[in-house]
Amino acid sequence: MLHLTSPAAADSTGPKRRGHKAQLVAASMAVLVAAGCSSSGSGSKGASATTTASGASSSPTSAAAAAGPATLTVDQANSPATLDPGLQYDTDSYVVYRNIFDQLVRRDQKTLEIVPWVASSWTNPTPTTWVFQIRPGITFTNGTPLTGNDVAFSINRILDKTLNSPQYANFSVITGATGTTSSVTITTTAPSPTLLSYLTTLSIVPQQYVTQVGNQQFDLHPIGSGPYELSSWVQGSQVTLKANPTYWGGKPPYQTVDFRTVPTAATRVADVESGAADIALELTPDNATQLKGNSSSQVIAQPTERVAYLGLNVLGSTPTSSLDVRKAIAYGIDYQGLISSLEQGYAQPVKEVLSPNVFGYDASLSGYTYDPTKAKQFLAQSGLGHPTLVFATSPAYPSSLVQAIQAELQAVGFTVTISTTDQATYLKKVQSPAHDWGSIRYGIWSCSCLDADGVIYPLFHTGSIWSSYSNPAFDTAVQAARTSLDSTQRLSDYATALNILQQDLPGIGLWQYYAIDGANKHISWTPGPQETFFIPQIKWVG
Amino acid sequence: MIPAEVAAPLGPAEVPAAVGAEPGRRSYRRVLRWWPLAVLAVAAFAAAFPFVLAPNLPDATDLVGRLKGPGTTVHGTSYLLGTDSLGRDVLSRVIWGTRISMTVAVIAVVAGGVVGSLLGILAGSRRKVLGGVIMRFADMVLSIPFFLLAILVVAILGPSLVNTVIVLATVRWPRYARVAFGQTLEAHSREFVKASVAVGVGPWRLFRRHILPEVLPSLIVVATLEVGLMIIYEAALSFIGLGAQPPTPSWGAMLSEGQQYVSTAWWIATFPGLALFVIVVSVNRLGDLLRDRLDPRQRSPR
Amino acid sequence: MARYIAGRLLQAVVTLLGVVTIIFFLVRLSGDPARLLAPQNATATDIARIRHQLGLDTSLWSQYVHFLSQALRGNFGYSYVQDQPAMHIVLSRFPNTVELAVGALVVALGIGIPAGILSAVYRGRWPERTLMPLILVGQSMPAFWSGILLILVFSVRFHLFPSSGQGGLRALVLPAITLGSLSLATIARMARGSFLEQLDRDYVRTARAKGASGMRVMFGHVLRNALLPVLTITGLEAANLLGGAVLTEVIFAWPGVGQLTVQSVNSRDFPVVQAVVLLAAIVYVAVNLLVDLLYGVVDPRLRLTGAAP
Amino acid sequence: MTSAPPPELSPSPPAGARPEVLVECTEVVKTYQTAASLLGRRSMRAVDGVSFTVTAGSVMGLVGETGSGKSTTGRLVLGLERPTSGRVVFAGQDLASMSGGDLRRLRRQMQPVAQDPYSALNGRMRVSEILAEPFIVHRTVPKAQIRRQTEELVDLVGLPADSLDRYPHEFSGGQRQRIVIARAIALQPRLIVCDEPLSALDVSVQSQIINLLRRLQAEFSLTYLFISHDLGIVRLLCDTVAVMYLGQLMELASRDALFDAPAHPYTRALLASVPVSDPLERRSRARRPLGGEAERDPTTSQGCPFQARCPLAEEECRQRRPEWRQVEPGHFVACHLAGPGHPAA
Amino acid sequence: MSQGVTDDQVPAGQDPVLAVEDLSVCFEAGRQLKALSQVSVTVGRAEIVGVVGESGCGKSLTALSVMGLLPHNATVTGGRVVLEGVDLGSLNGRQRRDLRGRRMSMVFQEPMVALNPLMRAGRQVTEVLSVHSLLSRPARKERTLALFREVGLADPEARYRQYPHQLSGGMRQRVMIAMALAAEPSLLIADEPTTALDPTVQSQILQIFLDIRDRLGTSVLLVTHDMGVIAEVADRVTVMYAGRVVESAPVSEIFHRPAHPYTAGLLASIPARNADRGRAEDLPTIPGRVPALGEITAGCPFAPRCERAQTRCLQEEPGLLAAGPAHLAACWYPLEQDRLPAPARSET
Repeated sequence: MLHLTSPAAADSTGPKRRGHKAQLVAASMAVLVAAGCSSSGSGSKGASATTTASGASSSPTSAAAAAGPATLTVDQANSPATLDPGLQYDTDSYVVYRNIFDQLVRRDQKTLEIVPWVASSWTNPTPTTWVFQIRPGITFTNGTPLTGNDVAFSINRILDKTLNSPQYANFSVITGATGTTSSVTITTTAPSPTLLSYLTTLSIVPQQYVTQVGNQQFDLHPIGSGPYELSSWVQGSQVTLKANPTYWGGKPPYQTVDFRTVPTAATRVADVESGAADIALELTPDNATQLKGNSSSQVIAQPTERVAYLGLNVLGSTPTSSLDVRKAIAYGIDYQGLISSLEQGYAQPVKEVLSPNVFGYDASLSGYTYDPTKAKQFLAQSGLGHPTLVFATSPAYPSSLVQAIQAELQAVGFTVTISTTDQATYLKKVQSPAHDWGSIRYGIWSCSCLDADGVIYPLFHTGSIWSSYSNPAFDTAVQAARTSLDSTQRLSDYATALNILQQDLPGIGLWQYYAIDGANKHISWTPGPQETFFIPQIKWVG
Repeated sequence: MIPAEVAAPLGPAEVPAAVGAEPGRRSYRRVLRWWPLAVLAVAAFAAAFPFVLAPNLPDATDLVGRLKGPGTTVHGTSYLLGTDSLGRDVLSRVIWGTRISMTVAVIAVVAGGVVGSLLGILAGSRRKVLGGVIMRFADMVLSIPFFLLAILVVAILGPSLVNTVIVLATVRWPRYARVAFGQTLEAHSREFVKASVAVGVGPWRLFRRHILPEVLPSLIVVATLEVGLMIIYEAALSFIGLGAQPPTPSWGAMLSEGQQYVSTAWWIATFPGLALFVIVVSVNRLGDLLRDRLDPRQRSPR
Repeated sequence: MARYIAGRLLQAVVTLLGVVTIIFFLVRLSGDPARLLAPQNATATDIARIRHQLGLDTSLWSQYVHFLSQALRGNFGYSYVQDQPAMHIVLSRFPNTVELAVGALVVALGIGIPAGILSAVYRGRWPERTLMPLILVGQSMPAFWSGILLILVFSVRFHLFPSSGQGGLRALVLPAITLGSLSLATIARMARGSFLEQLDRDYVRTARAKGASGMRVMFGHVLRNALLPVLTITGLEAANLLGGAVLTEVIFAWPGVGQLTVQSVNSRDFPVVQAVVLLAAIVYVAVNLLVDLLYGVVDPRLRLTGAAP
Repeated sequence: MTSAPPPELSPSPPAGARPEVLVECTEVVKTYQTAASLLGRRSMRAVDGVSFTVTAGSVMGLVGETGSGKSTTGRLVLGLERPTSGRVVFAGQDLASMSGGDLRRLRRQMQPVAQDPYSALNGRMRVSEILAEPFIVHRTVPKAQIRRQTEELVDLVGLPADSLDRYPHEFSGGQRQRIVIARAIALQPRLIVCDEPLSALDVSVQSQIINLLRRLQAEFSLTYLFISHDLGIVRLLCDTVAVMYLGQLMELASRDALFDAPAHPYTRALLASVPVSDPLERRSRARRPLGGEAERDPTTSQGCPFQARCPLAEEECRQRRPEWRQVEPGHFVACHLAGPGHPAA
Repeated sequence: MSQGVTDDQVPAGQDPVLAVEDLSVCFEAGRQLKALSQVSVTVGRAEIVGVVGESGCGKSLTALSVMGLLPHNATVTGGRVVLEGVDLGSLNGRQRRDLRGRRMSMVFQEPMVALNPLMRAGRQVTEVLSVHSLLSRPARKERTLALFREVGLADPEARYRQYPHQLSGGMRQRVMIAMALAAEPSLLIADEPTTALDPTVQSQILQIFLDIRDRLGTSVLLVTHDMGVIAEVADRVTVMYAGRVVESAPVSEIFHRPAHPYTAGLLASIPARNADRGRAEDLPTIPGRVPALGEITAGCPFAPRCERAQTRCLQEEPGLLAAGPAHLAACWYPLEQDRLPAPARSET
């Protein structure tokens, strides 16, 4: 659900958060891990169901917690580039602006079902038509009521190419949206099993205000209908939100919330330890280990829908165009060793380039395990001797992991050169149609849709900007799955696709990624696998 | 706070012309003052032959033995200064890091120094038009804060060790040019230079025999102090990810990595920082000593 | 005097024009900004459209002329990342860096000048023998190390000061010390050298011959003379703090221009980097100009009052 | 033996043959742009329309106070500075019209001896290297013989032979000045421009150097342009004396004429200000020092530069700059009031 | 020997304003270097005493010792300085400071650098008065303006407000003198006060010294290397060589009947006294050069350069011996009075 183009954002057209970040107050790691696993596959089933608001959910009211401090201070790694929901969805912006705006639909934190939010209910009259009823009585903080027109406007402005919205790809299946006061109708080019998932990322902006002040002013002075409104924004340094007293979901728990930009992870840890911040986002496993030793703070770690993977360049003129080489690499990595050492256990092994909690995950695949002898055999079989692999990366990725993989691959006979460029250059390089970016890259992928479509389609489909791989059989399978509303059929399509990937190895799944945040011990908060950051869900106890 | 009697000076004529050697009792002190040379000799040896001194390979990882404190033995290898986040030997990396730091700093200083000095001397000798152009250009470069300019250039060229050297040299030359220019002007105003001109000495010989020897001491002093700065700046660029790339054992990169572990594994950042600090202190002190020796006009604190 | 100021202003403008030119061509070396600006799924047509929007499809020379004319109007381009004028973004961060720089300068001057005076007056005695090595240490301690150590000791261990961020005097202490330590060394050395030089001047002997006390000699005569060169170096240091603040800001999460620079470099947001560099150059030139003019106020020798022989 | 501008006006040479004019300055002006400062840019006429000639083999003294332009004149004659206007001709060649290379070759024939023997020698070179430099540059002497030549030079100026292997700092001021002189005569120049060569030396050493200069002049028929503010030394050494004041020549005459019958009020004031050499004299001399000091006054640039201090100044002196005229054969003066029939005479 | 000096030199019935007795000063430069060796000088009331010698002879050091302004690496190792009956050595720092500027004051060689460049001329003079708490604030200015007039500064009001760089060399030296005279000291020490000045200005300044001596009765200790200056203004002369007093006598004695060969040689080599010599004839000179501080060996320090030196001169250092009435010379073989050269030149 989060998308990033900021440096932090790592690769993804689809949503995903890079680095380390979390939500969910983890009472205990074990429970969390179990929960994450068990929820797998629950993603977007029931897309065609009609759901009503009543039963579903975590009403914001319930979030209004015990008496906490008037101000909640949150350290994030980067500053929000913008607070206009149409313009960015890098993690850092997303965390902030999702509290200013409301979403059309949400996922239940526990069941991961899609539940009503601004839309009180919805129907799916034809495979390509969706009609949402808008909950009455919601107003923007400038007093204008929120209507279906606002929802339609929010979608259509993303579809408008002149806005250059980075979210365009998520919604490109939509042909258009039309609104009335109480409803909004969305049409799609083809049946879309993931539409509702993507709509969880949609924030609703006030049509009248945006058209009146223009995009640029709106960016600086955003107005929404969420639990908080913008109080002050020192660009690059701090965003302060204040509670929206007229919020339809009840009184928000903290009078103000400060989001501070603290790029150095060690400093964020120190801030939590010293009490300067209540929550520190995006910590490393080692930070977590450190924070655990501090009695006044806690680690909030949580398996996410993100998968850590290695992308291998099949198409470029690089040793990895040889299948033997790719297999040698797959056998040459000590997954369990990396999980227990570098990741400090904050990771879960996977068998493919998918997180177990994502729809389409196939637990029956064998996957690859660490076997240096086999690795050397395959390398020898390739006849390339000791080929040089170029490991493309950027400072946005943990350099220790990259170096560890480098060391392991060198141990089985490769020569590995690390090529670091800044994030923007890295992205351009990797996405170049020439496929000349190198041999291996590391990434963490999520689509914030809990669906395989958001992962393997962009990563491996022929011609996708992230893909350095091409296989018509694979393309056919993922294409079929993306336009079907029948989940059984889809699962079988993905099984086919994943089998092909296991054979061809255009990428290697490393593990399910954990979001790790640090917090004051009074914080009680359980972010879901989608790493949402809704302030009303963050409670203050004892 | 202020002594009642502030010492008054002597005119040159009154100062005893021949001051004899200090008594032997003090001579050991005079030798000890040159301790930076000893430190730098060790560093130079480490830079030239790191494989002799380093007990382990700088990039040998051992994930089980990661983040072990100084003095730990893992898998039969003992780590005197502990291990880093990949289980690499901090001591060996610090020793190999000497090579990076010293090489980058010395090449950058030599390159920037030679170019800057020659331009400065040229400007000082042909000060009408050419000199004006050169020094104006130097002023422009100098008016951009050095580190910002370095960041900009690295960002454009892409981060790498070679580019670090190029950047440090190209961005730093005006410093030498300024000094060389000033010293050259001063040298040209010296009577003996005028006398040589009057004797008919041509520009080349004038430069070689009279100007250069006059200008060189100050330049050597500046260059020495610059070496210290360059070591710091190489580390600084690596620190923000724009210098040496992993797994190159650059002190700055080690510090950058170690910063994450400063409260759990203090040794990762502390030892490269200490090494950096000791080398820079030594270089700076050496610069001061050289200044006293070569450039007595700007005596420095002891 | 007016003529002099006009001349210096002209010189400053020429310098800045040069800086603008240098930066323009440097940045053009960095590749096609249109590709950076384009969304990830942009087509060749999209990129061409952006190129046209930015005027990148014209010749380098006309781009330069355009850039110059825009720069003269205070327009230094739009950020690639945030939809705002680059200079606007930089200026919004600028006060924070100024706050940090002022703090650092206070540290540098407040400690550096007394330290310099003490070690000059007590030359060869214990105050000098203690202070000067300390200053050498300060000078040799890279900010990214000393900053980390300060955080470790004063924030994590003793909770005396906040470890990061901006807000109030307490938050300023550690970053200001970190940033100020290098300037402190420079200023202390300059002050010491300057005082030593002035103490050797004949007018000091004259003052003593009048029967003036040590205090009077020091503060009535030497101080003002000795601080003149310190003024120059302070100006340079103040201007340089802007560039030096990068590391300190990164370590202490200080939301200033330095941090912005690193962020912008990482996202290749060159208009912003360009604006930062330009602003820094403007500050440098302006501070230098100011110092020069200030000199005229402080030093009567440079004032136009009656004919000099 | 003596000199003066237009040569035909020079007094008859002592021994028949018409003396060769070695240096001829005609209306030489040198203007300096003072460095930009808060005071703004200003130009200053360091030398302001000076004309004189120096006859080969003679010693011409140039006296004046601080800022009188005498040192600048010396540098102009040496070709180390180019005149803003006017001509400096050395041995028939106009220095201004010469190329760098030609000028360098001509330099052999004229050498400076400067005031400060401490800065005049390159402290990094041995005396032998310093003295060899002229030979190396001009290749006048085969390499093998350079050492012998330098030995001769040190001997000539009265230094021990072992001086050659020592560095300048090992010598006293007077000895250094001997080295400077040795270097100056190495190429057997025709002209030596001595700029205050004695003022940095102690009295007892001064007389040693004076003796040396006199001996060398006699031995090599050198021509000296001797710049000094010390009238006693000038009187001892010079054949003709020119007096400068604020960039202009005030008076030029043979030594005896100048000291015994000064025509310009300034010259007379200058002579009067010389301390007595015997305490007995002071009691018989009514001292009335000249008031004021030599100061450039930009507001009254058109008159006589000395008029502000001149006890005799009249209206004309304030209005018009006095022309340079001959009052006696070989005796020139720039004063409205000098000459026969004038009160200054 | 030196015991008798003061009695010999100062006219009977008059206490000397200044008596320097057997003063020795050493430099610390790794080892002790004796810069002054038993120097004795007296200055009577309203008397101008010249101290003359070549560079390095210790004449300036003597002056600085009197003022108590020795450089930090120099220390007094013997003898005493008595100012108007007060032994300065017995005073503490504050008391000595109180005498400086008030009872004795000093004029230095380079008025450009001896004045504080950042302080207006007037204030530099009034400072003397405020340091010693003399007069009221407005009166100090009045006094300063009067002093300015006294030393011949035209337009005193303007000078009062000007900075040193706005004054000419001569005016600066006048300001220095006004400063020295401000508190009406009994002793004025002038260290090469005219050396940096042009001849015409030099004679103006010398005239001021004569004036103040005559009108205010100020005693002057005049340090110079210039025999001409001595001849112009000094009443008595002390000749120094290598840190010692070699001769001391009334001025006409020194010029006409020098007893020490050094004095005689110095006088003989003055260019102005040789103006009438033939061009071919060499000037008389003193061979060799002044010894550096570390080079002084046993015996008479002048012996190595002295044509008259005997064995005794090389072994034993002569003290000051009477060479005539009020005339002392440190020489074993002083020039006989009848052999002395006549006055070099008579007036033209």
